[in-house]
Amino acid sequence: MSRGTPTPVASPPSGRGPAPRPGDPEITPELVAEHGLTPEEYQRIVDALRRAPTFTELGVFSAMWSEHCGYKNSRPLLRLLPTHAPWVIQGPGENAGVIDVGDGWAIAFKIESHNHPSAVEPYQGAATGVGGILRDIFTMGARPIATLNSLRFGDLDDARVRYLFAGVVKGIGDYGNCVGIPCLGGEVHFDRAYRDNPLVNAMAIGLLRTEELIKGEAKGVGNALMAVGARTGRDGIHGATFASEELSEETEASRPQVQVGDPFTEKLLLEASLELIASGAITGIQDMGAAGLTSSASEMAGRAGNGVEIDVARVPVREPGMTPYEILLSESQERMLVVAERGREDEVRRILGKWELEAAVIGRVTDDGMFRVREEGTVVAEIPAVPLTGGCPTYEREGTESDEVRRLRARDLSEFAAAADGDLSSRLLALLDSPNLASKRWVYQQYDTTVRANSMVSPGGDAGVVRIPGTHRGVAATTDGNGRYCYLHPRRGAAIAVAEAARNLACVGAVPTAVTNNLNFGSPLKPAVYHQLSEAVLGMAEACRAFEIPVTGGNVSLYNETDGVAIYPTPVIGMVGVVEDLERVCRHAFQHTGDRILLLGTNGAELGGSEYLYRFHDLVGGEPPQLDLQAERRLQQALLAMNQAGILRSAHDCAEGGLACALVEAAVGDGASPVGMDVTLADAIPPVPLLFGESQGRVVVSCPAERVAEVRALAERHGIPCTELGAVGERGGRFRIRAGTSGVDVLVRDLVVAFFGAIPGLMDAPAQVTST
Amino acid sequence: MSGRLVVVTFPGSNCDQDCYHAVELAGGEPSYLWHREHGLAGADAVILPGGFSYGDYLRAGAIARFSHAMEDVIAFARRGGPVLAICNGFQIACEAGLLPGTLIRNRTLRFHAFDQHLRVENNETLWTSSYERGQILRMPVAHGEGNYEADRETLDGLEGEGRVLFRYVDAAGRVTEEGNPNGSANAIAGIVNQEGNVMGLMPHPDRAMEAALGSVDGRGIFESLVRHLSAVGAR
Amino acid sequence: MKRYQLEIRVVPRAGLLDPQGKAIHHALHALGYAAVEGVRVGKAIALELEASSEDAARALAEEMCRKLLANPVTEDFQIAVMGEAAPTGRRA
Amino acid sequence: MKRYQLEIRVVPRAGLLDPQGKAIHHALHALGYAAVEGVRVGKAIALELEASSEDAARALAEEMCRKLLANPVTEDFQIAVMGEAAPTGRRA
Ligand SMILES: Nc1ncnc2c1ncn2[C@@H]1O[C@H](COP(=O)(O)OP(=O)(O)O)[C@@H](O)[C@H]1O
Ligand SMILES: [Mg+2]
Repeated sequence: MSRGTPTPVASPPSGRGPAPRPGDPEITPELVAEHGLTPEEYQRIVDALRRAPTFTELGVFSAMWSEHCGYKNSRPLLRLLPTHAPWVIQGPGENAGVIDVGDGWAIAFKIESHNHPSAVEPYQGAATGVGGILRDIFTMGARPIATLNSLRFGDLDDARVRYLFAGVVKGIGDYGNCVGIPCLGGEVHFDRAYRDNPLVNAMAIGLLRTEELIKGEAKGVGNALMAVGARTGRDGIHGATFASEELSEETEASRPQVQVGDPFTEKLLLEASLELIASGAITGIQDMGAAGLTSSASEMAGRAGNGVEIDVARVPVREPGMTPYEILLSESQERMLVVAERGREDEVRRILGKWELEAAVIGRVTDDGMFRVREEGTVVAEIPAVPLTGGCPTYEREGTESDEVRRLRARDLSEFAAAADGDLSSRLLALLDSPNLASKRWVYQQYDTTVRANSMVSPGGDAGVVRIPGTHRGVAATTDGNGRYCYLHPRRGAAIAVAEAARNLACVGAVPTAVTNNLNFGSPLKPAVYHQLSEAVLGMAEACRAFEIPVTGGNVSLYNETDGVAIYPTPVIGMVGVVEDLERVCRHAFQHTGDRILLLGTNGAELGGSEYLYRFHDLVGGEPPQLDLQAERRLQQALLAMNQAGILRSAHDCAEGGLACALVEAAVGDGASPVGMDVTLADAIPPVPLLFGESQGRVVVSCPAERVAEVRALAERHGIPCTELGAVGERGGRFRIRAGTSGVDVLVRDLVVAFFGAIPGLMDAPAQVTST
Repeated sequence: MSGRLVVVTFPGSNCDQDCYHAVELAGGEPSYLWHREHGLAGADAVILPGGFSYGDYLRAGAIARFSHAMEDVIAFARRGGPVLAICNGFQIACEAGLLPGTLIRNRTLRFHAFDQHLRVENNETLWTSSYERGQILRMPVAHGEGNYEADRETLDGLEGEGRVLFRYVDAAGRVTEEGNPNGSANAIAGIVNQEGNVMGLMPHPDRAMEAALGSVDGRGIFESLVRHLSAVGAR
Repeated sequence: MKRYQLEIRVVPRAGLLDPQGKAIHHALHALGYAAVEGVRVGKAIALELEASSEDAARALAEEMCRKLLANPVTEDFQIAVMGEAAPTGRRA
Repeated sequence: MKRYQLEIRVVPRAGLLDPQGKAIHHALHALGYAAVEGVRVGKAIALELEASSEDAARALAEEMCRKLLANPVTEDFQIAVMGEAAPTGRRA
């Protein structure tokens, strides 16, 4: 992209700007580069200001025009996503998306990444990630009712990885537990591709009455800007830019960028904010998140088409001697910016005071469209809000697929398919011992999943379900994504993530309703990575269109690289669904001995991208599973119809680990009362791909014998193949799969030990203790 | 008339609504008391709910005990008023000296949240009258500092006087290592004070009130209390 | 009145269970520090306060420990006055 | 080899928010200790170890802090050797 070097900027082209502040460094090409701005971008700033920026202004621009705030490389792509539907109340662009869920209720939901902070300090990085996403929710006027999270780490045989994994999980748990929001679900995957660059994506869902919606707008000229909540310290200065840089040995040493979370203050801020919004004393509210005061103030002004004037000297600070640059860019947590109706500032103070929090008037809404910052008398920054928030240059780049990926995808897998070497039972047990397929109970038992006493389905099944008090309705949610599929075929991989999420929701009896997404990728400056990014967005768009599910928001995390090596392209789908009748909620575990077990969908001979290949052949290769979007749609509808008819006793999606692992999960349930099973597979497919291949569009259901005909009929009506596989066995009985001449035959207890024991076995060694 | 049960809300309480709802389900009359306020006049019983009062900073419950509301609660308890202290409430009650012993970090140093089995050790109290002795209950635990510790004499006293009301057990109802979620001495999950009017327990009966949520085993505690209050013809 | 800098240690009573100390003890052994024993983990609280004299400062701190900082049932405390504090007290 | 008794303080880096210190600071003010400032809370770790000399003991402890006891990203540590330990090392 970059041509030429910036003209040395001694004298501003025109106009008098703020005088340089004593002690501020001089603006040099090096300083500009350190702020992550290209010479062209710098020139744009000069053009927008019609003069050279001051140091403070440069910091403000560099934060707002960072990848994180400015979506430089992704905005043109994101325009491809479908965002409209009759039930969408608030699409992309606000703190969170909002959809109508009936009976006058709406939910606000969003997913957010904290990958880089978590790589540097797993506990605080993950904790503050949860804090940020919760604030995005309650600043919409919604009370958080659930969190989810999507995590990626390296392989657990690595001590550093175990440290990151333990720290992240504890950080997420300690923060969410203290605020008192139940965790409904999530996912964790382990692959060496994430060794030094873990992914930590946190999602939150909030409930509000449709009329309670409030936005992050600085409305009403003359209204007061108030900083509420925690004081401003030197935390994470330039975190927003930091989050858009690739990790290097250097950032490993960048200590001051760590932000410390205070979930107690967050809880007070949550209650105070909802009380504030209910009081009507404020017209707008926004989290001081990435790029802190700068982004919240300028974005609120931009949205309302107004200006703002702030006096940094009036911002409550934690440490003496902070510069305007530091105050404007600090990312101290648990802070909000609210716009109070002129004359009602004391009411705001009173409400915050009740919750033992501070509120200080730091400025006013103006009509001149300027983002103006004073330090007492003197102006230190004066920037037109529109170019600052909307003027960030965007780039459409050339993507090309890497030859290596093409080669890997073309890899012939027949040798592995054939190698059914004798004992499939021990293969299955060894596979369940893989952290990717083993139960994630070690993780979600550190999260409070039942606080608020509304959790109908807690983690462990296909999707979590939380009820809407006083109604028969519920909200279901899941997060899904498979970086290996996306690496081998970004477009299909992303579409599969959408399909799996929708399948997970349909399994519990929820109508898939809306999507938030997190795009975790490497550096878009690399054609191979840009190809992954653009293809993944296209795949997500195709699937969402096919299912008529709008995307109401999301987050982009680029430059997930270590020493030049990118992570797998990892789009994570957070999907919410509506349960019309809580009585009908369906779980994944077999319920009754003698129930019939049926498969909806078709088995394939697809080993590509499977955990089986990674585990036993150390290979990520082959064609990832094929995906038929129309068949997926019909499958979802068939499941919902069966759910309506109340004929299913269980339903469980086939995902990583294939049909065999889906059957195991249904048989072991939560481990308390595992049941045996006897199943026969007649397909003319070699046992290995038949049992462990990860073909899409398959769901294992169980029903009473007398209901089989109805299940078949409904499947047929929706054009979904339906095969009776066998029957649910005795409590603690044998788990049998007959596949041609070979098969699996083990005691279900042995499956329980492998499935629930794998991760604890790796994590509970004494040397794990971290200092948090 | 039914009992007027006051749920005290501290900064950081997050089970106050759950307790309020549980009281309604048990046929009591719930109301809230904000920690800064006085006002237990007319209260028949008090509930100290779960959560993270003051973030559990310093020690769980250490800071909350100094609130105005707690001054009243302590006086109320000394007058013999029933106080139900759940989870963080239990920790506060210990810090306030309403109950003996203390709750330290779980043996694993990890927060634990799952369904836990309990055994009713004594059903001849106002808190447990609607259970059978030896009955096995299942209800959620969700805590990082639920490891009950006290010196020998205290433990012997509790055991000798039948003041251990609930014990952690495995699914089969036996006291085992695996059945003890946090390492509590004698697998203690819930106790009462000498006079029997203050009960503390770590598990969450307030989350085990509805079949739809997986268990109704917590109802007994709230129902026993409400029954007791109407029996003594609530003041 | 002078400002004093104090360092307070609040530690679990000897004999009382100390899960953190135990875990760290295990971890250190696992890391090969075989000769480490008697690991106890408590809190290190640093604060500044105003008092007329060092003794007064210590007395004040002792009162705070009794009232709030230490649990009388399970914890012991030690107070060290580190001398006078720098004029500007950092906010907590 | 001799046994040494060490006291290690692990404290949050200056400049980093210390939520616990903040909460205790508020609580002490609420209890009427108005003159208390700059409350910071860390860990106080006591342990015994074997070493050839006091300096060797200190060096060993430093290594442990780097490896395990302190979080290099958020915490600093100080080590005090309290002299030789009583013959029988208390078990953790
Ligand atoms: N990080 C996590 N936090 C909470 N729950 C999790 C997490 N990881 C996995 N789970 C839960 O474990 C179960 C299995 O996860 P997963 O294998 O991804 O299910 P599926 O393949 O059906 O999407 C799900 O119920 C999920 O919610
Ligand atoms: Mg999944």
